[in-house]
Amino acid sequence: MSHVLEISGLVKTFGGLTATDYVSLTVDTGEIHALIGPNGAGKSTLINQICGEIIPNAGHIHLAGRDVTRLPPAERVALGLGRTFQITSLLDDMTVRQNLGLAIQAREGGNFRILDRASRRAEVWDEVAEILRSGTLGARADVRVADLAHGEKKQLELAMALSQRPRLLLLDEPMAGLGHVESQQMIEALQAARGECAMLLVEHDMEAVFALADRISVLVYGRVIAAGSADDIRANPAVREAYLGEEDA
Amino acid sequence: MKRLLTTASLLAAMAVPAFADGTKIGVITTLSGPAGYLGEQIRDGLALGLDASGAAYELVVEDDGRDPNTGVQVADRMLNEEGIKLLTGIVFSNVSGAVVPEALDAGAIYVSPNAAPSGLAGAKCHPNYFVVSWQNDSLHEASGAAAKKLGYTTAVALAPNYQAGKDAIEGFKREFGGEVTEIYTGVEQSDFAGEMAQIRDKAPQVVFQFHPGGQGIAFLKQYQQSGLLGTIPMVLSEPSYDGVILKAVGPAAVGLTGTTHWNADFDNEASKAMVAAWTAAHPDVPLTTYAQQAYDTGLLIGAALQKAGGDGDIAALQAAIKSAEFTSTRGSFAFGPNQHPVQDWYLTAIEADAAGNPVIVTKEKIREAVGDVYAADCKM
Amino acid sequence: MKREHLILLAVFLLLALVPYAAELTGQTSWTRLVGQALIYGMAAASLNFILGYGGMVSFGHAAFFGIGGYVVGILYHHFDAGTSFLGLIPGTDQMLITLPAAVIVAGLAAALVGAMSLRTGGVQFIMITLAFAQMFFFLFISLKTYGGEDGIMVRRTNSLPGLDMKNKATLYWVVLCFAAAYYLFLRRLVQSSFGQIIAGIRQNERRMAAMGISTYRYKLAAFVLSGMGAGLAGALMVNFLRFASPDMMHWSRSGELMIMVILGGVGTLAGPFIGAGVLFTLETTLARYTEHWMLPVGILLLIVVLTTRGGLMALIRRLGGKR
Amino acid sequence: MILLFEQLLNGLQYGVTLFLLAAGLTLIFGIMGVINLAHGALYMVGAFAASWVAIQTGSFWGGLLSGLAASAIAGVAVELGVMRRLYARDHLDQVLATFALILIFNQSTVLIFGRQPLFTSVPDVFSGSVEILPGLPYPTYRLFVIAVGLAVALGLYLLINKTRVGMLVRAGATNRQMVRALGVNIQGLYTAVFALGALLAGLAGVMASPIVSVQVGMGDEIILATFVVVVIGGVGSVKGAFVAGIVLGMFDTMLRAFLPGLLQQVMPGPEAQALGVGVSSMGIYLMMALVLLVRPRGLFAARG
Repeated sequence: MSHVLEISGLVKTFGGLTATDYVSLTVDTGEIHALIGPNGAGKSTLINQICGEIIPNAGHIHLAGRDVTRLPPAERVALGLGRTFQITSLLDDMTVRQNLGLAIQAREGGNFRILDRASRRAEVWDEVAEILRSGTLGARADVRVADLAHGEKKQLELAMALSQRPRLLLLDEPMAGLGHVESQQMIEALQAARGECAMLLVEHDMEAVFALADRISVLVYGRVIAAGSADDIRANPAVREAYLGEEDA
Repeated sequence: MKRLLTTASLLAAMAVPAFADGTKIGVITTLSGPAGYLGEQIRDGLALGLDASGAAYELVVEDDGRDPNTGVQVADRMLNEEGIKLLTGIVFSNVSGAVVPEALDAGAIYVSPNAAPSGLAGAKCHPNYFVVSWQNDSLHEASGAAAKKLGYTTAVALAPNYQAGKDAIEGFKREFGGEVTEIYTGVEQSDFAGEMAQIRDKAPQVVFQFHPGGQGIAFLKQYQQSGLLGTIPMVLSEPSYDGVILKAVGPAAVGLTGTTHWNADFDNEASKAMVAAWTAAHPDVPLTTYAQQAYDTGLLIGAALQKAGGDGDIAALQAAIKSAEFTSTRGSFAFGPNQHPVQDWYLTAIEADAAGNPVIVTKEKIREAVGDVYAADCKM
Repeated sequence: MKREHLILLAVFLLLALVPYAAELTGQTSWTRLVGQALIYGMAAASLNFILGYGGMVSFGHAAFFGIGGYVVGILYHHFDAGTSFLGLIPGTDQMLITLPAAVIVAGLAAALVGAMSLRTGGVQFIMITLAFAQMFFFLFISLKTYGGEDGIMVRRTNSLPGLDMKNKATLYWVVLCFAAAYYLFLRRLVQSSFGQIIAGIRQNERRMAAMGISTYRYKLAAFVLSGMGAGLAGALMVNFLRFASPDMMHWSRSGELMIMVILGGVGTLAGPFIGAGVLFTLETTLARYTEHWMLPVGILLLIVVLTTRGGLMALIRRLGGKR
Repeated sequence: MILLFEQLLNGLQYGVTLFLLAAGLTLIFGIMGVINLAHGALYMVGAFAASWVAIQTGSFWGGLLSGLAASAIAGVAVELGVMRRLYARDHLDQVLATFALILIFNQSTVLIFGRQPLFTSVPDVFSGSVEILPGLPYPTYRLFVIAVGLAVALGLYLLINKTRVGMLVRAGATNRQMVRALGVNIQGLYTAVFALGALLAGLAGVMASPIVSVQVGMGDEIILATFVVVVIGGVGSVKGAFVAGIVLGMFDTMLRAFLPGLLQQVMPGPEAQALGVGVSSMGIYLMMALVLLVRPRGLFAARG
């Protein structure tokens, strides 16, 4: 089994603060790898380095076998990297349909055409219609994103990320702010997408993590202190201490 | 004579009933922004000059905002809608560069009371284009001649870093002949402390500077504050020490040397009449050379209108203006081959009056009947 | 859609009739006024493409306007003098050559400015575009060969085969056709694949990057396209005025273009043209009645900002009852 | 050597003037998020009011007080009448509104004072010059301007770092929401900051009035350089405005003074002069472009 993502010896410091401290981890094809850890453990910093929004001080990131450590974000996407954001990040003034359309248009390319009509690109809109038919967003297709409920935005964001057909999907707290029912829907959606791509899941919701993850890595103060299956992690004393210590403080 | 003129204007008035209350003259000038006072001087001087000529006229005044676009827009309306055949008033070369061709192509006449870009003085001269003021270069040549005549051999020359500034220093150098250190200043610079330090460092025998309007005020104030005034003499061309600048600078200006084509103390009837008329009409506003040029323009236009009987016959009006049959406030005046002035230049000193305020006193004539270097290129 | 086409056609026909109407009423200067407003409208619309659709607030757009104009001026200067630019490129007065040349040169300048400026964003972008425009301004002010601050005269409007460009109405119609074509081009552009990506970048650049869009390249392309539009407008303006001067690229001109866009309606197709028309007409008409025209213009602008949201286009829409 | 020192002083004096203007602008920008193009108009108001009163009464100090009062009042009027309605709006609306204000201020000044530039002389105490180094007399008034500028810088430092209002101002520049959350009278704070900014701009205008020509539009010329200072210093940072103002003032003065001479070493005189001045006019813009390419948010960005 090959690694979709391979991180080795990654270091990132901000001033005196070490946010990422020699982190190494891998995500395999088809795998859901969860990354957990208390607040301030450096999870978002790590995600942003994988995406290319932050450039590490040392170490390497390989995506599908290629060294992408210093590539700009867009080129990583071209190599098969998709992501969702901790705080949903969509095109608020456009409708659900337009958001999906733009995502597929971005994937399809040909976007330096200045005299075509984006609204007539069949390859784009057929697929949008298909996504809307199959998902739960169909009824809300022509609503402005700004007017969507929080859970709907999360769903749309996932749909847009999946429509990119990524090899690896980075999910930055997809459950954040969701109610119980919505969380269940999100877990189902992610389960359904399991076959399509590998995922690196950053999440606080342990129920979701244990339901979804094949492997779990625990990040504390920028360091991976434990990695393994769900059961391994549950039993790991260092993890318990880190979490309990956090709760005491 | 006077009755004849009146009859002529009466005839003109009858010939063109639409203009029963006088020939319309379009005045496009800069009235807004920092340079607005220049346009004011020109507008008011022009009106007084026309009044003095006794011609029947009507001024149509509009602001160009120092913007060529606006200037052309105004010119178009005056020429094509209001049927105006005679334009004047522009202060700045960049506006006249756009407006003058517009007027000429419409078959109208333009008489400049101030701006005289070199581009229109040489090969591109035109029978319907007249300049009453002066060509830029001759202005500064006079200062060079003055500095030479006063026996100086080393000078520092300062001017803003645009074309007119470069022309100024070129003109000064042409007649001065001594050793000149050139310093160019910023186009919108208002603090010259750095230049003052450089002047002190160079310690020349004389300083020549060309900074019209607000820049000139700032320069002179700072020259005094830096203690250079009274240490190193300064020679100025007329735009750098007009009455408004002197009023603003106050006693700090006393002791400077200037060159000019006209001064308020000129001993001729026309000039005295103008000074009297101005003082009566605008007691609080100094009379500058801008107003004087406009006054002369008014006299010239007025005389020509009377001779040609209005603007019904443009060719006749053109010929009347070309003949320049008017009594200029500057004494001798004639048009050169490119219809720019051929005139005398004077050395003046700025002295203190009884109250300690600066007055410009004419000293001597330093150049006689000079035209400009571009006239040779004009084939009309 | 149908209704929009009808309105566009009607507006075009009305504008085409302006020279006749001007002749009939004796208000002949309206031809020039409307022509100049159309050209400013083009320049403002080109700015609006990056500002309104792309979210890039350029405060140096007049630089490209001026550069386009100077290309026409400089080519005419060499044509007139029988010399050549840098001893290499001969001058010309053929509009079919000068306009494309102006567009290309303005595009190159925009590529240069954009490549550097687009590394920043927000107010820093505003200031750095202004800085580059100021550099161009100071450059042209010190070019003695081309008139320095006095500017450069273009004694005759460029020629187009088969047309009498000396005729003011003809020149006006040529300008109108360019303005109409440019409007249609922009209308198409914002609906194109490229236009959609640009709109996406304005709303959420980070999201677009996460979808694999190299936002810098798209923004640069938009900046260049916009600069080319401004160059075209500048070239037309010099043909219309028969004069090019550094005033064209003064920072206040950039500000004026921005004001036209905001006044008309940011991110609308017709807004910049309406803004240009209204501002220009207001200035010239008020200037006929008072030397202090700046005061009423200022007060009117202030009222528009305070009472409308989204400029005159928003007002028109509200009156039209569309929203 | 003496020349160099004198030019440094000149640069310092230009620098503190820029600082006075930039300090208010950067605070207004940082705290209210408003791009105030009309800041230069407040500089003009200060200069005109001071000059006019000085001419009428013959007292520079009376002029100083009236200039400060007039600009502060104008600032408060602008805040209450216009800006308050625009905080929630787009930056572009603020640009249009403040542009309109420039037109209104300029033309009103013409209506009130006419088009003739005004003149005030240096107060008697500061007329003449002091020999600060052997062979280097320096105008006393300019030394006074430098002293005032530095004193204001110190005062602002104390105000911002040692007082409760200053704490709010600092907090506002970094995080607007937080100040709101603290339950502070935001409206009052905004008006106060705007008045302070206007006061500083007015002070700059008053200090400049005996040196430069007091005329309509004088504010429009200096506002560009002020924006450059704000951006180089980092939006919202008074410290940045101080450092950038001084550095820019020195840099500009040094370029103008010495670049043409340096160029003359390598090329013929007149061309060197023209090129030198051309480049020094562009100097501050070049510097801004360079700074922004290296630090896109300026030297001391207040916001993260």
